[in-house]
Amino acid sequence: MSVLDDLLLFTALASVAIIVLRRFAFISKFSVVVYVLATVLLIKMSALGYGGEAVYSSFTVNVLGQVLQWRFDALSWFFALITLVVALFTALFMSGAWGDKYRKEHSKEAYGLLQVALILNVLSMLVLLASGDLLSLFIGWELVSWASFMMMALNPDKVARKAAIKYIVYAMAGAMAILMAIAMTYNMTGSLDYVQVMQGMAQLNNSQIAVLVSLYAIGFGIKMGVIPFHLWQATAYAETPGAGAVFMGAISARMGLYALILVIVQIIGLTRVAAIEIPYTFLDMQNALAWVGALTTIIPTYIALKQNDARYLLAWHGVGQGGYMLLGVMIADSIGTAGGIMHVFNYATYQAALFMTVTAVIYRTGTSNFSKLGGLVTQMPLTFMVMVVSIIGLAGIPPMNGFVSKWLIYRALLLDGQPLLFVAAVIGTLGTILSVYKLVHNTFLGQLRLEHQDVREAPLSMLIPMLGLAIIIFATGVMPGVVLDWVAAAQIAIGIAPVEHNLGGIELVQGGLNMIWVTGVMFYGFAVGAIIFYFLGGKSKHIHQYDNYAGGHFLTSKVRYHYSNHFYAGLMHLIGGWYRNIFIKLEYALVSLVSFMSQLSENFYRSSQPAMLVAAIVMLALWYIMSADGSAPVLVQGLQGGMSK
Amino acid sequence: MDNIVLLVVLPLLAAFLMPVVARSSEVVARTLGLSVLFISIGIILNVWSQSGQIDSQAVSIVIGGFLPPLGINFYVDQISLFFALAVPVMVLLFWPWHRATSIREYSLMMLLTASASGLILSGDLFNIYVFYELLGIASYSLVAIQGRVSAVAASFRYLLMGSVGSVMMLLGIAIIYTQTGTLNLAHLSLLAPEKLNNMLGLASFALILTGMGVKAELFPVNSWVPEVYGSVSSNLAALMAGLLSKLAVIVIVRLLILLFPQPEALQLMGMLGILGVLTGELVAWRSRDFVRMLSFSSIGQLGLIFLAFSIPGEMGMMAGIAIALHHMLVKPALFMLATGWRGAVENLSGVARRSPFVVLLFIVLILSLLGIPPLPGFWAKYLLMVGLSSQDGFIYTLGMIIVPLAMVIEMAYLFKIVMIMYRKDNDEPAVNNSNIVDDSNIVDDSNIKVVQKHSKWGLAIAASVAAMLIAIVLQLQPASDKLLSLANQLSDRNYYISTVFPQIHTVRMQSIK
Amino acid sequence: MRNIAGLLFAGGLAFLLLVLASYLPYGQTPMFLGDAILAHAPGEVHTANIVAAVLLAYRGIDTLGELSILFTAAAGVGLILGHRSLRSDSAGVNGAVNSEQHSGFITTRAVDLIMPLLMVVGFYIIFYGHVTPGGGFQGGVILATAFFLPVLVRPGTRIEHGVITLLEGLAGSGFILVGLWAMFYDQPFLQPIFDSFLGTGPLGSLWSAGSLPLLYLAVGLKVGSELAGLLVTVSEVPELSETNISDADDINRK
Amino acid sequence: MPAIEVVLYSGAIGLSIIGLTGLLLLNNVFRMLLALVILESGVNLLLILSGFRLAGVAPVILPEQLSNLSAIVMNDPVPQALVLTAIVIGVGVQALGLAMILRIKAQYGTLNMLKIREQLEFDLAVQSGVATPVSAHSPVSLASGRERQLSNHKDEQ
Repeated sequence: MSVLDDLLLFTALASVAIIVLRRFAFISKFSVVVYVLATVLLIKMSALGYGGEAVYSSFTVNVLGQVLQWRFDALSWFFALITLVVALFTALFMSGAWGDKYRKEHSKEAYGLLQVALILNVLSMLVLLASGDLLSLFIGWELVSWASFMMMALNPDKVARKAAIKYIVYAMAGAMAILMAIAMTYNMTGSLDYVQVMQGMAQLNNSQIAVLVSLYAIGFGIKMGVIPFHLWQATAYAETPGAGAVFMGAISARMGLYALILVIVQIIGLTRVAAIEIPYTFLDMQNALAWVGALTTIIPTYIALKQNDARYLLAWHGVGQGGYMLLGVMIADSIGTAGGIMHVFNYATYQAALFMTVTAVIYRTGTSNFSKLGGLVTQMPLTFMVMVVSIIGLAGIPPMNGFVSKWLIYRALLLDGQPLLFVAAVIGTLGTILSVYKLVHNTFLGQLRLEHQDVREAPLSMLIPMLGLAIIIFATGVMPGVVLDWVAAAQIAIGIAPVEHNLGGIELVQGGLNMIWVTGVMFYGFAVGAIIFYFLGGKSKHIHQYDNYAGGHFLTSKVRYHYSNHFYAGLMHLIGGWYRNIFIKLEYALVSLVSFMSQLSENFYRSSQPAMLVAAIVMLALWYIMSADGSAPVLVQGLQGGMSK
Repeated sequence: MDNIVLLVVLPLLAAFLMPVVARSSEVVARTLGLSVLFISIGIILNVWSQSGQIDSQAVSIVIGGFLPPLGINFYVDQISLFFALAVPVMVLLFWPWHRATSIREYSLMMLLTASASGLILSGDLFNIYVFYELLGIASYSLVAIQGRVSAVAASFRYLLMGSVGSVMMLLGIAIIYTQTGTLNLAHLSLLAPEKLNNMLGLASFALILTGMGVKAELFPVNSWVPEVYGSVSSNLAALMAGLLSKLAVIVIVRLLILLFPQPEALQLMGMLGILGVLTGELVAWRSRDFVRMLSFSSIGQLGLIFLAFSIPGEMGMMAGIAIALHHMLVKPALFMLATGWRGAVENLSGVARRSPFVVLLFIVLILSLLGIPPLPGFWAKYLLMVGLSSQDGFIYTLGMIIVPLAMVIEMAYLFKIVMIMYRKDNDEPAVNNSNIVDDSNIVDDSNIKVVQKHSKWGLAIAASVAAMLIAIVLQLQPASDKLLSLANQLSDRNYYISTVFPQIHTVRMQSIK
Repeated sequence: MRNIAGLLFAGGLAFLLLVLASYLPYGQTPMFLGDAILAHAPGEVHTANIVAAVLLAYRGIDTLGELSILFTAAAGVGLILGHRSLRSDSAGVNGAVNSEQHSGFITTRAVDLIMPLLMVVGFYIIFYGHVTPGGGFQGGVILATAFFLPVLVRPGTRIEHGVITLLEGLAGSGFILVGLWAMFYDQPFLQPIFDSFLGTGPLGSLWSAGSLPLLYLAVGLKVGSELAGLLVTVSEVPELSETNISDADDINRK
Repeated sequence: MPAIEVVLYSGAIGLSIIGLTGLLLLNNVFRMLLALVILESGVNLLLILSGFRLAGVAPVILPEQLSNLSAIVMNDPVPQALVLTAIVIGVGVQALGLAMILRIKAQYGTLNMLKIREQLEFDLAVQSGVATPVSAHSPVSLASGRERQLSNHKDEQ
């Protein structure tokens, strides 16, 4: 029994226990304990994070000539760590006041099912991360898909249901692409074991690799929600019940990235991918994927800008941030890959924190609609603080951790000589900054609405995980080396030179980064500013929230200083709505096509004369067969025309 | 071993005697049929336990004391024994308890049993035709007596299609007979490379495929499926979709392996299979009625089976058997669930709240049907995909694209139902579908009968199927070994020939040649 | 549209089938099975009519299958036509009308006279099935005709189905029981039995061919009773509405 | 003897094609059943032709032939047995079809295949409680069919 066995077995047993005990009140505490223990088991494997040998599970299944096996390497360990930490914080978050309220509003059963969905998600993700060959990868992949579907389907609203259906259709399409790719891989390389497939890949020609890469990229890309498969994700995640959205938003889609790194970077190898030229373009396949990443950073981010609901805004951001990771990984040098992988960790922390703050706001006010919020900073200062820390991270501004990973990606783009991609990434970041401001402004700033006068700070049980995450965001921002250790180990595991780093940041000949220093300078700057301000006699004056003017008019209690509609009207006018509709229309066209085909087929099955079909098929089959035969008379040969093989 | 023949004979005897016995005692007549089914099961289990070698060794049973090819023989190998066991078991499971209209209906069920067993066991081409026709007529009759006149109309259309098909099959048999002068499958197989490996042989395959295809729900000759399944009781639909179609498929495959070695034959079947998958799933996506949806999904699944069997080599054979057996388990269970859910899917709104366990069962079944790992359906699909990708031809590449597409469509409509089931009661009005042309077509609510109660028996069947699926997951390794040996035995021509004509008979064989 | 498609398919099929037929050998087909049976049958089953040998001995289970098909069809017809919707109005109206539709004196008497003769002919053909061209099927059809003729000349006559049911059931099981009898002696099912009691006469005599005549008797009775049952069942269906059957073919063919 | 060969084969195939064409073009179900009979007899003719042997005689051994059996050329008895079986099978199918036609005529009041199909679709839709599929044919027939359907329902209950 290896530690991996312990971990998987423990999680599986815990799932069973939670399924059985889901209706009891103590389930929320129980699940927290479960995640703590699981994290402890994971930490027992922490040697992996510092370059240790892969841990194999002693459990294998022998089926259809395949040996299914499970193992953890540094990359899996890194992702598993994020998963378990996020799950732990989520469980903590939902164990207290939020859970009580959810239980009261819905039912004990509904809350229990949320816990079940959470543990099943964690379990399936661990199984996926532990996969040791392509078949077990696929099994884990499908388990993750269905666990996510279960989580999404827990919200009985119509919008949520539709989103869940849409998700699972997309996910199935992706899974089928992966299954096709796996079947082809098996026939091309004769095995599904990672090592043997890796060796087999060397013998394949470029067109085979191109087909495989496209299929894998489509399959994994759908889960990540990259362009053009981004339409399902935001609604689905946003409509997941509160705490569920925290977990899903933070980590679920990143499983796509894990599989992508594993298969395309580690097994196929980016050098092979880069060798494939896409005809009629200047791009090779690696660049094309990088561009997909870049577009994914831009388009969903600007869609996020248009959202009028905090949950949707965050969820759209989640899609966009996935683009950075793909972009980073696709740069393929040690800095870019490190940026991409590290961004997973950073993103998970601040996205979880942001969803928690939004959930806390919903908990207190009952809405996440921007038009009905505003000015909550006086009522919920700590939540506000957490949100500010998180959006600084999200926007990639020092000293939070988001800055480090984005800096790595930018740096890699510049060093790699990709100015266009760099510009694209910057445009994406710009959109991020604009939209996170919209988030914080419309939720916490401005004037408080009358109905929110007696809103209080979020309860302690919700604040603790939020603050904990905020501390992590800041700490890993100041000392990125902690995370970079794990990232470097993961890089070694996937066969890329590890990034050179120290506790404070990156060591680079062309100019490194030391966050301790940066932070020091920043705080020094703040201190200087404050000193100057107070020294020169600057006085702050406390002004009541309602005490402000707009356009020379005093704002009455009826007209609040708050405008969430047409928030960035000018910008919106500039970019217009053109980009979004393309994809929606594309999706619609696809559905219409299926519908049309289906109607055609249905008419076929309504033939009035049953024998007609028999006659038709006999004639066509005989024709096909006789035209294929060389000895048939000339007339039959002549008939074959379009039926030629 | 010889009493395998009783599997065919005893049900026939019971069928003949039941109306006679019923004149004096109805009860005895009813028990007669059931007891024969139990005896059949007993015989097979006895054979299985007695001769452990059946796992490795097939047996040819001579009827009438005339050695093949002169006489007719039954060929018993693993797969035919398995199906011969499945026949009485499934007939027993889907016995029409609830509608005791007439003793003759039970008689028809017994005839169905006999013909199904005969079809799978028979080793003679014309004998197969006879049993196929018996199966056909028994099923036309059973469909037609389901009460409403719509069942009669559906059955008549089925009869037209089926009998034109079987005439075509007879034509095919006639062509084969003119070419070879024999009817025994093993003997034909011996002669096939020499005599049937030409255009005439292929033409007869096309004719036989069309004829058998009617019952096997092959693509263009399956337009009876939605009409018939829609108008019969779920029990019968389960039996037909689950068992009878598979029997026809297995017979087609056996003929294909033994008589028609040409690649064109495989391609023809594969092409029709692909079209079946595509159209079946597409129409199912559109249908608003649960049973109709299941019928079209059944067409799609049968298309998959044909496609799988059209892949040359071991992988295709395994995939075909796996999908066929899996569908044989799952589809009847789904039809059993449909007993409670007849009617428009919109009416299922909120079912999950009333019967959560049943809906959970439904989800497990459809997950397996869709091929979600680690349920057994996945392994079948995986084999199919690997088999498809191992071949080069245009048809296999097309199949590679169509099959995943069809799976996505199937997922979409099945989970649309699940979501409707989990909807809150009456939280929105039933969606008017766009097909409604004018008011005259809108159906009165008074006619809509949605029985929201499942029979306990049907639920028990569905639950045991689900349990079986999970048991297979837990026993993957032995199951895959068994599948491999089944596939090997089914695809081995020479083994078939040497079983029917062991060394002792060669002397006589020479004299015939 | 449908007509065009139909003509197209039928025409195409005609052409293709003719091409296929041009490949078929005529008059010199390989006869592995036929030759072997011709050579072995006189010695093995002692029938002068070798078709009977094929039907009852070599391919006995085929014959059993076809008997079952007839039985199935009869059962199906009985059940379909036994439906309430066809029965409800038949009793009252029919009886009154039909008594007047009686056929004439000559026909009725002629049929009464012919019927026993037909019976005799039928049984003759059955009993000599293994010796002469003929047999259970042909004889059975004649028996059915003999049975049905009285019904034809006296429409509306109610026939008691019980006799037919009994006969078809017993004849069918008789066939099977003869087959099972062989299994008692550890022989395969349907093995012809040559026993001191059963036909040991020389080839071509009535008392030859072992248990095969028994089988043929069962076949004849079965076919006769099934066909008679079918005919009687159909004849009992009340007259349908006044519209002539061909009137319904008035679909607008444009 | 090429001439007779052509006549026999084209006769057999022509008979089947006449039957098939009838099946495809006719709308009257009773006539369709008759067409099926013709189709079957055409194929039966083809099947029995496969057992014909030039200068062959019927496979019945006459007492005077017993002495020199091997000298006689006989036709193949097997196809004859097969055709006998096939004919009986055909009779079964036809009887069943006829019974169905009678029942359909009694309750749908029509023998027209198109109307029967329409009515069937309508019935299936009514049973399952969904709207009928769009019909290419006039809604009038549907409406009248519906009335009939409802009256039938009353009968059956």
